[in-house]
Amino acid sequence: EVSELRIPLGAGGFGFLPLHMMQKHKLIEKYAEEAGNPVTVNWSNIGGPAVMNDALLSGSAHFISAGPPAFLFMWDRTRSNMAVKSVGAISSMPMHLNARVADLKALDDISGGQKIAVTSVKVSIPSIIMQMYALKKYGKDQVFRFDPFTVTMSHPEAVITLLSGSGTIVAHWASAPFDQRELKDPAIRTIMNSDDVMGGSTTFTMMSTTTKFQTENPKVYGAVVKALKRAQEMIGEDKKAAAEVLLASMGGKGWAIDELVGILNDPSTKYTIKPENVLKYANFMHEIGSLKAKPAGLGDLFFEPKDLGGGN
Amino acid sequence: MAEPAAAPPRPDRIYETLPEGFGVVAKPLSFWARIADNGVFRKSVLLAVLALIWQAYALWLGNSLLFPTFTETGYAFYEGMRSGALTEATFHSVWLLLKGYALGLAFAAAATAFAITTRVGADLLDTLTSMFNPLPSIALLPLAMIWFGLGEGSIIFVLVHAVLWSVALNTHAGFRSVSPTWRMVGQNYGLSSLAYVTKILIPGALPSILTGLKIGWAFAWRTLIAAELVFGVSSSGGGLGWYIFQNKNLLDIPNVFAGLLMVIIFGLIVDNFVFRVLEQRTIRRWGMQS
Amino acid sequence: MAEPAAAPPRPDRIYETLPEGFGVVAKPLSFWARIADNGVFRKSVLLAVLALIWQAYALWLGNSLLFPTFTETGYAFYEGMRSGALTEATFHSVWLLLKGYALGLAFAAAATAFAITTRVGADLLDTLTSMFNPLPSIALLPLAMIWFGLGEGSIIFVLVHAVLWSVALNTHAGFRSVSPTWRMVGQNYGLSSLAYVTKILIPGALPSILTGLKIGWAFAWRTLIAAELVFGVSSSGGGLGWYIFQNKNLLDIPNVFAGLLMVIIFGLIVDNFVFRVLEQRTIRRWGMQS
Amino acid sequence: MTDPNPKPLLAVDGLTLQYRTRDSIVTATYRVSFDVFTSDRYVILGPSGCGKSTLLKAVGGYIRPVEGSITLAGAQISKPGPDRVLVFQEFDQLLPWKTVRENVLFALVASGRLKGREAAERADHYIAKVNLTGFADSYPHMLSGGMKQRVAIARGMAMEPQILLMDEPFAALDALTRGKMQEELLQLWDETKVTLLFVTHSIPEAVRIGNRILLLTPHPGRAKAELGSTGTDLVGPDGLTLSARIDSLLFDRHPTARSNAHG
Amino acid sequence: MTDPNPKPLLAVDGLTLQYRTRDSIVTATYRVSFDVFTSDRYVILGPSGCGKSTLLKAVGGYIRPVEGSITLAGAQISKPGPDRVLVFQEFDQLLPWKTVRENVLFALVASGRLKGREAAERADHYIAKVNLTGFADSYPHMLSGGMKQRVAIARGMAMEPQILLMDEPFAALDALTRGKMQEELLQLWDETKVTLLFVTHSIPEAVRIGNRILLLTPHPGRAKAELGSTGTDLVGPDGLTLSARIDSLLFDRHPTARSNAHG
Ligand SMILES: Nc1ncnc2c1ncn2[C@@H]1O[C@H](COP(=O)(O)OP(=O)(O)OP(=O)(O)O)[C@@H](O)[C@H]1O
Ligand SMILES: Nc1ncnc2c1ncn2[C@@H]1O[C@H](COP(=O)(O)OP(=O)(O)OP(=O)(O)O)[C@@H](O)[C@H]1O
Ligand SMILES: [Mg+2]
Ligand SMILES: [Mg+2]
Repeated sequence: EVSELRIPLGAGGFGFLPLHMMQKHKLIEKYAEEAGNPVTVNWSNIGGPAVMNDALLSGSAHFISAGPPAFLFMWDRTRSNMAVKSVGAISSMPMHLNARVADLKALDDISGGQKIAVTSVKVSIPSIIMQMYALKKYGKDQVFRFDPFTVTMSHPEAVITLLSGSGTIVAHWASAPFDQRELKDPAIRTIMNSDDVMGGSTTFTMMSTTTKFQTENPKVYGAVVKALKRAQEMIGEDKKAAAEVLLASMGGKGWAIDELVGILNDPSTKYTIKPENVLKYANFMHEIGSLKAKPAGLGDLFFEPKDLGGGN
Repeated sequence: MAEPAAAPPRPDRIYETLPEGFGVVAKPLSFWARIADNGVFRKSVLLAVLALIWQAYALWLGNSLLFPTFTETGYAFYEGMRSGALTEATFHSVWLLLKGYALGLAFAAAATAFAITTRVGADLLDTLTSMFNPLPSIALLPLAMIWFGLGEGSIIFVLVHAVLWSVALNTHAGFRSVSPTWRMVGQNYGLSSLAYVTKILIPGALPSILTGLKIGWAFAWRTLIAAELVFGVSSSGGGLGWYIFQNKNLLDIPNVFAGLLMVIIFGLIVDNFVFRVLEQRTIRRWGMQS
Repeated sequence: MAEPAAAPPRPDRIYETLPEGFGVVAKPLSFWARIADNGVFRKSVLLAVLALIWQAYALWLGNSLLFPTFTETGYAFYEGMRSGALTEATFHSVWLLLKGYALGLAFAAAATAFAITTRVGADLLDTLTSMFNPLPSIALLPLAMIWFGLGEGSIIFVLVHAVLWSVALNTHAGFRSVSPTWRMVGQNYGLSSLAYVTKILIPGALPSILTGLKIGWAFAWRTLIAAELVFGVSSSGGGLGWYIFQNKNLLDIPNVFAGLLMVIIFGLIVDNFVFRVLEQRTIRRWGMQS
Repeated sequence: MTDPNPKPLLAVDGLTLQYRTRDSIVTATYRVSFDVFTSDRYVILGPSGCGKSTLLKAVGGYIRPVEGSITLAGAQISKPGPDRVLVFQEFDQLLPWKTVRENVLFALVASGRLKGREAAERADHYIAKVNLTGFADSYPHMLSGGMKQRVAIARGMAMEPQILLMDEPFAALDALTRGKMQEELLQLWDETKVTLLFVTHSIPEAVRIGNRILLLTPHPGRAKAELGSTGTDLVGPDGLTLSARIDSLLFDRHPTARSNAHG
Repeated sequence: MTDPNPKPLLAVDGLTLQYRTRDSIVTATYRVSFDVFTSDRYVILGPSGCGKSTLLKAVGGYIRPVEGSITLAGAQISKPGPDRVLVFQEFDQLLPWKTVRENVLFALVASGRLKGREAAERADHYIAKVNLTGFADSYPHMLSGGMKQRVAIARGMAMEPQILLMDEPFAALDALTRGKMQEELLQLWDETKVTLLFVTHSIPEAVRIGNRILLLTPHPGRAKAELGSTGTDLVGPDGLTLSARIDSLLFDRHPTARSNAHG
């Protein structure tokens, strides 16, 4: 089994807080030692999801973290070779569509040259959410109705553009804490919530690795699962301490600790290994043709769904 | 060597009948020598070898999600062309590229003309180049947003940034290396500043300028691909950068490489059919470059 | 003009006593002329003016989230230096940069030496340059991952890609423009290939090479800033790219600009203290550039 | 002839020229004064490195005097201009991106002398005079050293400027070509009475071309003598030929000791 | 003298040289043959553009013959080498990044002739011979045209090669300097008996320098005559001086009609 584990930290923010907890409290090291296979963990900061994929595929990283759509693409494309599956969910939380223009009261009002900022057109969580929404409301041939109104932008870029009120960006699908930052501006309102479309709390980030790694390194794999669970518990146990870890991971400034604790206390922010609505994503993406395969059940997507306490 | 001996005395000789008929035929070259002399042939062989290496390495690697084989890429390329998606994206990009490149050149021309005619201009160009050339495009983002908003305007702005400095740097350095004699000749005819620049400095500095144009062109491509992502790619359609990123997100790697292959092919075409022809018509013909 | 008249007859003149004492003193220059002659002074004024423009525009814009004022940036810069965060990030980046740059130069040197000595080499360099120079770094991602994994190795790989082609292109073009007479002189002494390149071609092409070095340096910076985001940095701390990225995430825009200011300052320092000195010691001194 | 006290066309007065390099100052000429009148064929003669080219470049307006002044028709010379056309000593004075004909044409057109057919005719006329008609469409890098110089001569002559400045124009030419060029130049002068300022290092050439000859001392160049010449090497009142006098003045050696060394 | 039938050091046989450009082929020399023996001072004389420089470059190994062969000491010449040092006609033959002394030193050291103190001494010796000691630390761009050529001459002489190829080396020099350089060259020959292949366009120089003189026709260059010379312009059996004979041969004019045109 490996003695050095390489895990990229992901895009940062609330969705990846358990990873920072694992790093801070050396949880993986601890459980691996207990399992009789001590490891050192090399955490690295990485910017984009594309690199994350390449890192996993090339063996430069052992575990990666991403949102359900990105994971599902990976799962679908690697079924016949590397068989990437998920370890478990990292977090569940909604994304909010924040709009600046007064006459934009619902997503349906968007028109003309107006644009919505998303982290990645067509394949990000908000894009899929809007496709689902369009399917439900306008029918199958209108699935991609809102895609032409989207534009790729990183969260901070989108926040700045929206707050400056310049340009054609009229709305932004934001996650915490960018969501909260935007709402401080009285001109900006939330007009849509991803959980509403999904019909309940939905997984926001999840961790995955290759089948090869999982079978070859059972002890390490087990330690990672345990560490993930423990990190999620620890966040629940002491939100203030968790908020401090989060703040430190973000450079130690920019947000007040109470603000962060407030977000952690929000019931829609959940840290659980249990997948929520992942199958729904998968089925939808298969239906519209984005995925070639349709997972038969959680067992297809996750290594050991039993360990995760079920989910859907 | 033989001992140095005085040269032998010889009688004077006068050749009364001179040889005639200067049209000496060139020594015929062997078939292989002629083939090897053919640049197109040599480069084709090279390209074939490179493609083979690619194919062999990709096969050996066996990870087509990371690095597809040449044939997979070729097939994706063919499909992309057939469906028109790749062609369309390419047209979109090339069009943008040309606009940005042309604008960048115009600015570079203005900047160097200004630099060469006034001392303040030279200082300014020097300073601006050393300040802005190292700046990543991300630094321009806010200004681009303010001035041009999302989309084409901003991309062209970044393209200008990519082209301007390297072309200006090469051109200005080229100007300063123009032979003093040519300068003096030019000044002798009382040329206007503009005529002096276009008739003396530009041709005199052409080897450097062409290098700058090549580098500028290459950097415009690089920047374009990246900028299409940074500056908000709307899903309504985009250029090659968008094509590449979209397919990367969808993990459709052969298509990603097909997009990159397109960039490579364009590089080869422009280099061999535009820049090379330019070089042969100018600096080679003039004996300014061997 | 007066009517052309034959020149008047004049008596012969013989100057028996020649003027002596050649140490003619230069005409004294006015204070302002001397000040204006001082490059450092002129550039300082320019920089001050640029800073003023920045300040004025930012104030007028009044959107410090998008474009902070010079003073805000200056303060953030000062704070970053004081706390050490900016200094540390800069050191980290510069160190990486130097490694990548040095390696890129080494490869460029090898490539051009190969290109200049063999015809296959020239073809190969031409072809590779026109193929790879326009390729964005993202194209290298998979190979970088396979060969170097996450972190420094990959960043250096991308830096080499940024430096190599522009330096090689300029150097090779410079070599080909070296005066045929100098080449013949060099060949006359039966120099080895290596000596021929180092003793004749490199000094002869130095104006072009220096331009290539400048462009390569600038692109290395640009690339580094972007690559640190893409290829990640070890969690123990990153370079300037990371600094900028993180502050952007925190919407701490003055710090973002402080990072960029650092890039600019470095550009100015390297240009004025490294490249300029190099130029003055070489091509200026040799009369190869005015 | 008619004017008893004419004004010089070109007046050089106490001219000191220097090159400033980072480490040193090189004085090229020191306090040189002379006057060139309209239609003079004024020759400057001096040993290698004495500052002849520098002097000519100063008259051309390329080099600023450190001391003294140069006035052309009463006006201070401050910058190069097409009223003073220079034929340089350097072989690279042709623009490599122009053919022989284009080089000559360019000079005529760029300076506004002539244009269109007239310019083309004049260019061809002078190219024929220097015997290069067959090479009119060649680029300079395809010419021999002497041929390049001949093109430059054709270019200078074609300009028919107020004053033609020539810096050792015939140095690279063989005896026959040289003789022919000298004849052409004198014939041009006969036709146009152009004022010539001619630098050479050859005494016979100076005697043949010049009506006035300025002798410069070795480095730094100072005026040593100014002599008249009739174009033939006549024996003067002191029983010496002009060239022998020049030789003795230039090289400070006894006239009889003069060897036949110069080729 | 001792060997009744010696082998030539340099044998040029039926040499045709051409330049190929994109549009045309220029024949520079056509079927030229001649032999240079060890310690010859062999002069090539011909009008401007007749192919003298091209011929010399071919002997230098820079240009491939289209027809014919060049052998040095029995071996075909295929590439440049330090056994044949060339003094070029061009003014830019000095390496601008080296001072005068460094230029001479570099030639000695790079070719493996000498190194260290010996090389420095030899360099200084020859720089003194061309009267440039005061400029030993100047860069070439700070020299006049004639001074540059003198440095190149010093460099060529310092190399003391098997055969020294000189292309109009003295063309840019004034009479005095030229005479001095000629004397130095002859003195060097007296000391070292170096084989010289010398291109010039000056008949008196050819007569003075050469022991054999090859006359070339105008473009394209063909061998017209090969004459011996004793260094003085003696009157031959036909009642003509050598230079008058050369003149009439070269220019196909009647000997008595010879003008004194060449300067
Ligand atoms: N690079 C070249 N390309 C094409 N033709 C050339 C080239 N160099 C020289 N020629 C031609 O070759 C012929 C001989 O040139 P070469 O330089 O040998 O003459 P030369 O005898 O040295 O003349 P000069 O005394 O003027 O130096 C000329 O007609 C010239 O036009
Ligand atoms: N660019 C320069 N920088 C410094 N010194 C120079 C420069 N050009 C010429 N000189 C010096 O000025 C003096 C005169 O040079 P100039 O070229 O005028 O001589 P010249 O009389 O034309 O000689 P020649 O007959 O050899 O051409 C020389 O001593 C030379 O070293
Ligand atoms: Mg001169
Ligand atoms: Mg020649």
